[in-house]
Amino acid sequence: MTLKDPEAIHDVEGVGIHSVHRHDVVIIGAGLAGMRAAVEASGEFDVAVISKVFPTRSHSGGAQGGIAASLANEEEDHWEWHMFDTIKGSDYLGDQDAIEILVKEAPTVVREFEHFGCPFSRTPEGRIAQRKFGGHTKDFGKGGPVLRACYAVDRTGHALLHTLYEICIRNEVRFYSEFQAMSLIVRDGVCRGVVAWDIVNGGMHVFHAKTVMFGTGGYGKVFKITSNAMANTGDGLSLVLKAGLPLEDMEFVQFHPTGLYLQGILVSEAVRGEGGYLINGKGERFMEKYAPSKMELAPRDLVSRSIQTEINEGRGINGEAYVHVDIRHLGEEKIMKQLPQIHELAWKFMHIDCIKEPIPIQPTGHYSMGGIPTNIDGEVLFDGKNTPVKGFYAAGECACVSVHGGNRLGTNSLLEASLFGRRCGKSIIRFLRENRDWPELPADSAKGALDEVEWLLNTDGTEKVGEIRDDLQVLMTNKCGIFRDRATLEELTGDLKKLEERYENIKIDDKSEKFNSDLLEASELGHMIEFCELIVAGALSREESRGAHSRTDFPKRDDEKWLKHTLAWKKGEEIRFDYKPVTITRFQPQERKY
Amino acid sequence: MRVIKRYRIHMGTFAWILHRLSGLGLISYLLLHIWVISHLSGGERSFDGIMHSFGSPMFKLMEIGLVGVILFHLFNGLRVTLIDMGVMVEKQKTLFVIAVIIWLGTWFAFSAIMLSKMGLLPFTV
Amino acid sequence: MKYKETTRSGGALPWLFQRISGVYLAIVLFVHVVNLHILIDGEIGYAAIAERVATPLWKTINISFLIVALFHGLYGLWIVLEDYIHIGWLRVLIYGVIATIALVFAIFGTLTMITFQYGG
Amino acid sequence: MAMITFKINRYNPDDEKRGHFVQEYQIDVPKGYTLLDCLNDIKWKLDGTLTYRRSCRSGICGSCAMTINGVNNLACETQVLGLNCSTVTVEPLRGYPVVKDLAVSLDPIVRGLLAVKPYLMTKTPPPTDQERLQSPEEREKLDGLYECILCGSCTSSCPSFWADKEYIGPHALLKAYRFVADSRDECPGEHLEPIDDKHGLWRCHTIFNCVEACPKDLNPTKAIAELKKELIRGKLG
Ligand SMILES: Cc1cc2nc3c(=O)[nH]c(=O)nc-3n(C[C@H](O)[C@H](O)[C@H](O)COP(=O)(O)OP(=O)(O)OC[C@H]3O[C@@H](n4cnc5c(N)ncnc54)[C@H](O)[C@@H]3O)c2cc1C
Ligand code: HEM
Ligand code: SF4
Ligand code: F3S
Ligand code: FES
Repeated sequence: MTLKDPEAIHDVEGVGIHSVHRHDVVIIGAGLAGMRAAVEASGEFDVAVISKVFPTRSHSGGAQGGIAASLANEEEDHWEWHMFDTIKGSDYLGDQDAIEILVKEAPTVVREFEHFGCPFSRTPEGRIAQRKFGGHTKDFGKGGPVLRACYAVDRTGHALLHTLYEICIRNEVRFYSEFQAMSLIVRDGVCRGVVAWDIVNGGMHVFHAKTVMFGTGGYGKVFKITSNAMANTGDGLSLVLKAGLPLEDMEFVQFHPTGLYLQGILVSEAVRGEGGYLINGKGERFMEKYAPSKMELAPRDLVSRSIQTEINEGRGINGEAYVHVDIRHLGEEKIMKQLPQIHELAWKFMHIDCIKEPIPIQPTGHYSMGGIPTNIDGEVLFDGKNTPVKGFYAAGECACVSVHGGNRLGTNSLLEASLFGRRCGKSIIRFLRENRDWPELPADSAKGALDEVEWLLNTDGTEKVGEIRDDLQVLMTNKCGIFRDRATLEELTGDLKKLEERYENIKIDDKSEKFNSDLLEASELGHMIEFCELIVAGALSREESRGAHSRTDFPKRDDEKWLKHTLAWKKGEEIRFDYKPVTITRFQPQERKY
Repeated sequence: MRVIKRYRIHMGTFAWILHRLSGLGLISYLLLHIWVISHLSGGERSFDGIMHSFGSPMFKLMEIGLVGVILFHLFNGLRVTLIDMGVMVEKQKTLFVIAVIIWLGTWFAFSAIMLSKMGLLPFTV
Repeated sequence: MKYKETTRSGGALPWLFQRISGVYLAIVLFVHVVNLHILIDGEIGYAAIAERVATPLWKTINISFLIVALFHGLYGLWIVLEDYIHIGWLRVLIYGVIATIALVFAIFGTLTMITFQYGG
Repeated sequence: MAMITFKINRYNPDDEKRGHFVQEYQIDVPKGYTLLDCLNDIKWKLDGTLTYRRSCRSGICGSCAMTINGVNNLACETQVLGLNCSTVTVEPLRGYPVVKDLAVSLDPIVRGLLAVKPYLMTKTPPPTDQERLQSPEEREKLDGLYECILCGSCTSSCPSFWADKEYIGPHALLKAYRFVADSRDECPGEHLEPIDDKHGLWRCHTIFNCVEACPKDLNPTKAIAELKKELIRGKLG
């Protein structure tokens, strides 16, 4: 099989550029979003995918639970029900036009995955099997939980991701694996390409493109405790910021209630679903206080807040920052039959046998609802008036359409990444059919990225990257975590400034160009500090509690003032805000009660 | 760039190495054997002459070794063939242990008979 | 990246024949060893051997045994060498040598069996 | 908590002359620490030049496969105190060209993978607005195959691969069988044809190192046996 050869390399002035590549479509990110777009566009156009990790190592592969679609394979279900659940879950901040597309197209997207070869689990009739998931209900929230999450055992993300990679191989998509995007070339409202560093061999590569798409995933790594992969440093977001474009709703970050203590690795909701107890340092089932009827099965944000309250008030185990999830009473047989992967996880990652010992857990940074603002066709917007940047697209966790609003429901994000990735692909095709000319590539395209690498390799300070990052993560977790208030957020703003100054004074050990992960981690850290300032500023200005954004000084949702999306720009030191209205079509905001 | 070629030895590797060595041993012996047998055409004197030079007790003992090699290659060869047919692939270690037991068992029996024929055992089998 | 296109050399049938010949050898060789080392009493001499080698049934068995064993053993040798030798011309050379050995020994051995007449 | 010595096999491509060398680091390892945690500690606190791949740290992405005390495993799934020894040797995956320290070239893995046409191939168009049907029994045949995380541990441990760099490798053969075994795949021959080669299926000598090495407890040798049967059946009509 022949894959498309690298495009003819043409010269661009400037020092230090290894080579210039030309592709109709350049996609950054090989997760579900990026590769789904690549599959869509690759039939007709020359598509390249750049990823800093080998494609199948993208974090989408870590998802376990499932992908939502109202297939009604197992029982009655309707897209309208799915729509209601998603809107309610979003605490009414989700844009309902986008959500309608999400739930209506979901069955098509999931079945396409099946046609591509995804090994879904099956019902006895041979259809795609579906399971229950938090927040997905029957009959507009009036019925019980519905079987809506399509799954492949407990490796749904893995199965989907590998399937997409396989189809990309079939479609002869060109992969630039282990290339790290360092800057985005946008001039005069037109996107012209990206600049990326070849991780393995070293060297800066310029990718000249008619269209660029971002599917760069989340940024869980800004938190100390996170379920996210180490590659999830949100690079895409700061590249967009640096190109002078805004980010949307960055203050909304989801924390999952049960992550392994210190590791943050996800302990699935199934543990509580099967009847596990949450126990504090005093040996109490503390959920009695917070949700006497639903107990451990209350919604994610509420459980996370309860656990954090216990910890904050000194009732963690031995006063430490964790509580126990205890499943010993379920008995060995049930544990091994219903929760084998949990048993394996606790054993492999904590050396704990959960048949005999309780599992230490704490809430863990999980998902970013906000991101690069896009319209329903995946076009990136650059102001509050929905004006698109020419030739620039985004989808997946890095983007904000916004279907998740203030809080996302489980299994909706695999869906969102693939569905809007697919839509990106389709609108890229439409765009390329009409725009056959190459945008001009400015001669100094790579300057910013080259300067950054050169500075990092040569700077001779006293600070260590690992230490600054550690401080950043701890600060973000403690001061901009599950609970926020004015005083701590203001403190944090100052802290971040200090970190920024310390970052100016770093030194890295590794000075080589080849596989220099020291260099790349340093670059990632710089980017993280950059957009963290936006998260904090957003959280500070949004004076209400909505979805995952919980201000102790403003505990109520305030639709009058805050039923709107935040847009934030960063120019030098200055952060500028603008707002845009939430699109409401079918369901008027009501109080969110479960 | 150096590439390390080494891995913890376990039953599978062990079986493979022994099979390979025994196979190579056997083909060498086979070629020798054909040459020896070819002396049959030369008549009784020629054949017995060459057989005599292989007739010393040293060679007799080596013959016992040869039988061991043959039997190992034989039973492990059958094991490999079974695995190729998809039999006991998940239990390959058990299969190897079974092959080794049969191998050692038969070899022991053969050796006993051969030794007793040579009068090297205090009893006859 | 592109997988190096090799001319597909197959290899299924030799592989299969290696197993079949192995099983055939297992039977014949076992019988052979039992015969020679257990059933025959005393010295393995001309008389003892020649007597058996003379009958037509034994002739056929021995010749097939010879050819199958040669194939199995030499093809086995080729597999081993193919694993470790990657220099083109050397491979061709070795292949030639092995094929020649096979031919020479097969003819040599077969002639021994055919031409031999007990008491003649 | 225990003091553990890590003997790490290092290689810097910029310093060919020095070649491979072993460097020792000592750190305090608390209960629950995986080898990846320890490597991170070393990199972030002691020596930033230490290079290795990692991402998910939950055993699903396949980045962190390396040879630990002589055995291939995922660093993020290896409990250091569970190894019960005070010295831990860490080497890059064997059999692959080393790029730097513990990071090896992925080219051989990708090359083998691409060769088997690793995607579902069909002749009939899929039904519209509906999935292809597949019974739970047919689906069960894919268990033990689709879970492969492409970590490369298996091929790295295979003596046939050490000897023949063009050997396609157990990871690719497992992948080929994942499609041959799929009831929805209508062109099994397309996956079988490229492996019917002296550098393909027939180079496997049933050594079982691959099974020993797989951190996900998959059994490439079983897949290989099935493929052999499949191909022979095809040849004999
Ligand atoms: C533990 C866990 C479990 C989850 N379970 C579920 C679930 O059951 N259901 C569900 O719906 N959702 C789940 N999610 C959420 C979901 O997995 C993610 O939101 C989704 O997979 C994101 O996909 P993506 O394509 O946007 O990004 P990713 O899959 O994260 O891919 C990002 C890609 O961008 C690349 N990249 C990033 N930066 C750069 C750069 N600078 N240069 C080059 N490339 C770059 C990366 O290499 C990668 O290929 C889970 C998340 C976690 C953490
Ligand atoms: C007694 C019955 C025998 C059986 C069941 C048997 C079986 C096998 C099998 C299955 C293989 C293939 C191994 C592989 O490809 O991995 C093999 C290899 C081999 N056999 Fe035999 N064999 C027998 C006798 C012999 C004899 C008599 C000889 C010598 C003439 C011999 C020499 C070899 C050699 C050299 C190999 C190659 C070894 C390798 O590939 O590692 N075998 N045998
Ligand atoms: S089969 Fe196992 S060892 Fe081989 S690549 Fe797949 S997961 Fe890794
Ligand atoms: S180790 Fe290698 S030789 Fe075959 S059984 Fe596994 S692929
Ligand atoms: S880091 Fe992903 S498998 Fe270890």
